[in-house]
Amino acid sequence: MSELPTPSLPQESGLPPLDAEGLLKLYREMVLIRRVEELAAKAYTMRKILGFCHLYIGQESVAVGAASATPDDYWIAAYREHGHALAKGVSANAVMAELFGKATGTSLGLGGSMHIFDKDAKFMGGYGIVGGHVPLANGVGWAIKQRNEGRVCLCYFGDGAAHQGAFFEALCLAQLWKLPVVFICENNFYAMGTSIDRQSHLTDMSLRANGVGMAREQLRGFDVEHVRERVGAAAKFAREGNGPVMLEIITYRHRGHSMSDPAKYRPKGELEEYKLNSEPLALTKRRLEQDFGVSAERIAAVHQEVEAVAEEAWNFAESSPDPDPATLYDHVYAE
Amino acid sequence: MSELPTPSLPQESGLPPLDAEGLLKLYREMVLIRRVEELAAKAYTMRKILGFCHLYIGQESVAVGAASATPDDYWIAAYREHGHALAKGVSANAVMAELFGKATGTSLGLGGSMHIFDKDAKFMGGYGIVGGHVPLANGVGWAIKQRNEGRVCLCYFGDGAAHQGAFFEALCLAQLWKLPVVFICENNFYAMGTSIDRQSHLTDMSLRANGVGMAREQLRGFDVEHVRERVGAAAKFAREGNGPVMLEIITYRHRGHSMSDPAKYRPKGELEEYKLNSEPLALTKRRLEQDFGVSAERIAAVHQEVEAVAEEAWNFAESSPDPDPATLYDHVYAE
Amino acid sequence: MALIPIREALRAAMREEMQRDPSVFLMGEEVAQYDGAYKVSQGMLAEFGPDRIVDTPISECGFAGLGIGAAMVGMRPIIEFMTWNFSLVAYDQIVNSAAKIYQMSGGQYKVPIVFRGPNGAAENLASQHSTSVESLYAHFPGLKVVTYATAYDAKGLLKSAIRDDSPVCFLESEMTYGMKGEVPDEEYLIPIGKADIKAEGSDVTLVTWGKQVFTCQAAVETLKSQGVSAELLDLRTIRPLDREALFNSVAKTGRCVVVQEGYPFSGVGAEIVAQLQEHCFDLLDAPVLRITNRDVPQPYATNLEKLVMPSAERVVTAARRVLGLER
Amino acid sequence: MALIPIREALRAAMREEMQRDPSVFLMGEEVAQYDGAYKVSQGMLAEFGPDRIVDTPISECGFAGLGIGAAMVGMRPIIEFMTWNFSLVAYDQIVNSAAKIYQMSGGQYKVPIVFRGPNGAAENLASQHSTSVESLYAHFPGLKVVTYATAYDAKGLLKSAIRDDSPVCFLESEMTYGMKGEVPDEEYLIPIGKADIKAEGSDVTLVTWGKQVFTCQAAVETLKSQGVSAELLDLRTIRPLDREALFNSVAKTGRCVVVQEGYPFSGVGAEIVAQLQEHCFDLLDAPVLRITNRDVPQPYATNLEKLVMPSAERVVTAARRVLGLER
Ligand SMILES: Cc1ncc(C[n+]2csc(CCOP(=O)(O)OP(=O)(O)O)c2C)c(N)n1
Ligand SMILES: Cc1ncc(C[n+]2csc(CCOP(=O)(O)OP(=O)(O)O)c2C)c(N)n1
Ligand SMILES: [Mg+2]
Ligand SMILES: [Mg+2]
Repeated sequence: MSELPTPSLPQESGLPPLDAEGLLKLYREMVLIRRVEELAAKAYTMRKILGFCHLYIGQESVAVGAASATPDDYWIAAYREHGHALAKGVSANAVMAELFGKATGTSLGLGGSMHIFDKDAKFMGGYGIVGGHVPLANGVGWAIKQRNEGRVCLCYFGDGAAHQGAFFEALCLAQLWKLPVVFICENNFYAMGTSIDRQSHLTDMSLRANGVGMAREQLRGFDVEHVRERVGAAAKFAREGNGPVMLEIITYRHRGHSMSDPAKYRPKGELEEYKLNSEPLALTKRRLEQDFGVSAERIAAVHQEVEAVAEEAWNFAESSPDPDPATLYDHVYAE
Repeated sequence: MSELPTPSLPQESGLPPLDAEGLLKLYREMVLIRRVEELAAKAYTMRKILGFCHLYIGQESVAVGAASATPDDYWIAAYREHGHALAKGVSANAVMAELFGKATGTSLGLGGSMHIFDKDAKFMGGYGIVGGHVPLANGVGWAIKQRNEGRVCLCYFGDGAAHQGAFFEALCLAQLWKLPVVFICENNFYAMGTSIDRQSHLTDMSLRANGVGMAREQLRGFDVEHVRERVGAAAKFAREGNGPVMLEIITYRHRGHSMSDPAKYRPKGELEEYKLNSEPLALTKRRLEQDFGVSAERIAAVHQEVEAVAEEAWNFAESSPDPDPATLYDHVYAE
Repeated sequence: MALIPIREALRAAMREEMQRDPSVFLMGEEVAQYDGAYKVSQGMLAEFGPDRIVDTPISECGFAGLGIGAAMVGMRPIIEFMTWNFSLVAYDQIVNSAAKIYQMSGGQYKVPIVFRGPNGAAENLASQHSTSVESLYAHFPGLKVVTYATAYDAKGLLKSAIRDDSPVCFLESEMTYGMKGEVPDEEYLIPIGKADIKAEGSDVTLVTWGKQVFTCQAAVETLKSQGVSAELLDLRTIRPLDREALFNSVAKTGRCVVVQEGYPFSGVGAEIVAQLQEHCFDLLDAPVLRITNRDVPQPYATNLEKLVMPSAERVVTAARRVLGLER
Repeated sequence: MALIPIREALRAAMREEMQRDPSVFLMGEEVAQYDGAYKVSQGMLAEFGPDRIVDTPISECGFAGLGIGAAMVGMRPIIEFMTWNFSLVAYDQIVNSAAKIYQMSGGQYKVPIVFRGPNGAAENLASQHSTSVESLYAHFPGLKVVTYATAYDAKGLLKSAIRDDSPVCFLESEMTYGMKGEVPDEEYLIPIGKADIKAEGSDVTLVTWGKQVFTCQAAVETLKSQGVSAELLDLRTIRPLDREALFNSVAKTGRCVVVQEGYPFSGVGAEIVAQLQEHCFDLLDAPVLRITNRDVPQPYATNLEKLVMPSAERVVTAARRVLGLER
């Protein structure tokens, strides 16, 4: 009955460092998420998008950094998942069309903002019950292990979700069976209007891992290269059969919880401070310019190209047909 | 976002040490539990007791030691709770009658072995869904705190239960709100046929507390005085407003999981080893005789008195009436 | 009489009961500092303080269970689920503990608790956020299930629920929190277990509850314009069912449509039809029809969602069918 | 043909499917080293090894969810609940994830999973261990709910469930695991969604499923001795319901008793009555009666438990009532 030593993550991911082109590509992806979501916010106010719509703005570096470390791995996420889907390579057209509730959407207009799925991209959703999808990640890990796929499953959730029983049971099982799953708690300091210190005695959610003996790490998530490196290290650890990892990635959402939340619960100046010093796009832009000598024109060109993609997504969504009422019963049971 | 130091328990409970009479009283209670359950086992084979019947034999020192440290506190337990009920002062007659399904039982014959309740004894049940009762303990703690009762709630469950989401959520809330709850995991090494190392990566369930920053301790539970002392210390800590405590008390069940389990999964010699070296009744008897100079006659007299109580319980149960069918609908809704 | 939105009627009920009885407290996600996800508890933190208006982490199973334990020792918790969809992670606590403790303790421990929050679909929230849970709870003896359509009923019923010594599942609706209704200035209670005739009629009975009362009110108007006199029976309490009111109305009209939000299969609508056909068999001139959600998970797209939900048109058609005016 | 107990028929189904398809695996509490709490999986660990016959901790929510995730990426998990009572802590996983993923992913992700285990009351297990869950799952479009009475049906249906591309809740019974029945030596499947006439008759239809088939068989015998010819329709599948078989039988007899274990309110019995009265209104000569558990949490004491459960006597009385032979 003695305490087992908690395994620790490798110092290095083994991923080759990014060159200017590599980082520029990640920058482009972050800008794409930003712009698609800004358009989504606009469409929401125009009632082209309805229901809940949870924006990822401010957190882009997390999904984009992680995606560049796990291009062929499985991902599963909660309802704030537009960014994850786009980072994982889901087409902006299909994402926007889903938000618009169109037949051309990723989920044929059946799922909406919270339920984006793309099998080809190994993007497994998009779930609305807080914590409810976390156990599913173990199933993917189980299949990977049985089939010797050499992949991992990344499972994203929020700080709030780290209070759900489903999350805990998933940690226990993953550690017992050494499943290749990387649990990523994106701690953006709030679960709706409840700040992390009001929900939790401990405020570093990666410490949950201590209750089950899992490898863990807390990291700041504003620097996309750093996220890439540490998620890469976690994925390497899990991929090599050492078992699961619990990461907490510190991040910040610039918008309210959903489109209907004015986010008045923030202390004065908090948002401004994050926008000033921890804005992922600005940080990467500065790095590109200052450390890699990328020209302002190059960067402007990226913005321009992304703008076209985002606008094309809007147009695609707008001009796509509604789902055909005749299909109402088509996706209840698989044949 | 720095890790808070985990609080630690007081070195001493502050309870006065037991004298010979005090320890003899605890011995009597352990013997009573033992004999009542041995009779229950016999009644089960005679089909006077039906359904599930989970015996506590071998674990008596845990409930009895704890009871002597928390006489006026609330207790809540799982389905292996005959011993807890008796230790908490529930009458053997009413316990046995409940097992026999009689109208004079603690729960009027409606609950049976798994659902023994006694409001006067502050014994709050008796629950059948593994882990399901753990959140309830926080409610008791909440009420204690709001009403400044100066009490604590002791919540018992098994090693298996420490894998349930309900348990985890309860730990989180108790620690967040510093509720006066002592969570007691009785680790008897098995959840049905599954040994602790096959259910869990960590095998000390008190380590779960590390995931939420709760005070914790693991202790061996075969020595009733030691249990009294450490549960006393935990109760003192919680009572004084320092928040909840998670204890793991190592113990061992001599019988199968329930009456229908032959317990073939034990390694050869394991049970015999525990019976030889970690048998709570034998340990206390030796201590009484060797350290307190209690005579063999005194001890025999205890056994004799207990025998009469246990037999009276059987007779009481046997001669009591079945529940009246006219009462079938009486306890569905409270008026 | 004041004309107030339903959210204020609910709040008034909680405030009055909390002023009256110090053992009542409100607990749930965002109920305190955020004033409630749907502002039902606005201002209550300021009035009652953080010991009685309690924000929780996202631990429905944990805080539902906490409420149950507190109720057992004499508190009277009101547990808010942000929506009832999220109660399903706490399902075992409600159906296996709250519902059964009074019985399995042989009547020793009462569980006077109210679980409340919005139920059913709002709009475009897709499949995981649109469940109507009434049948999932009303199935269990030991639980009461109460709902309302108007501000008046909301207040009077919630007060009764808080005073009830048994666990009550109290079902609200996001869609109608802002709807205004007259509420008396004096205190009043509405007994649990009593249905209410929201419109008298003689040709056909429409049985419903919750926000579908409004769907049916629209249908009553349309039917009236077509010369059909429909009676609208608002059950208000799902369990215990007011069988007397139900049977009396159907005895009068001989025809009935049950309008139920949510999935049809083993829904509350099915129970009502089963009871009607057993107890009013000879009084029924036509089969009782059910209008429910179409039998699919809720789709996100508006056009499909509209198709799925009960509508006044569907109710009118069903009423005309049971009257033999249409097939 | 071999005469084997139901637990062996179930085991044979799982073994054959596991031999046939390497993506099938069995996971649950005590299924491997202990050979299953009720010995259904006896010997399977030795045959298939610990990667395919997997013991779990007591984490129903965790391993039900694991199964769902594995099914999404092409495995075919069989998740055993030691009993269905314990599935209620995993309820959200089943009704909000398993049931809805195929739809909410726009048909991209199938969830070919079987959840199985004993359902309903055994004996003297009291209120928390005696729940019949069929209506709680059949309520949800996206789930199939299958059960059986005989060894033959058990095997054929479980094989179909394992091959089904949708999530199936497969309901067994502790009480009948030891009951023997004839099972063909050759492989066979029984389609999901097809009821079976277990006894032909002309005066009254008894509709039931699961172990209540045996209660009804006893009732059929008693009725026969009283000159009443009862037809016994075993639904086998609760969802999708075999409405054709149901309506045909009632069309023939004009009278019906539905026998359902578990609580009455919004039970599957209610759904069947509702469908019958809608679709067979003119064919029914008497109201359809339901025989269910009495509407109370299951009591422990034997005399009360007997009073609560459906019995052949109660079924006979109900049949005689619908036939006008008794009131
Ligand atoms: C079980 C459950 N409870 C409550 C909700 C309502 N809800 C949706 S999101 C949310 C906050 C979640 O916060 P967090 O996990 O930190 O994620 P974030 O929104 O910050 O990304 C809540 C309470 C829900 N969807 N599911
Ligand atoms: C949620 C749930 N799952 C499964 C069961 C079946 N079951 C009853 S007791 C038990 C083992 C519990 O072991 P543990 O918690 O260690 O307690 P012990 O029996 O050793 O006292 C199991 C699996 C149950 N009652 N509830
Ligand atoms: Mg958050
Ligand atoms: Mg144990």
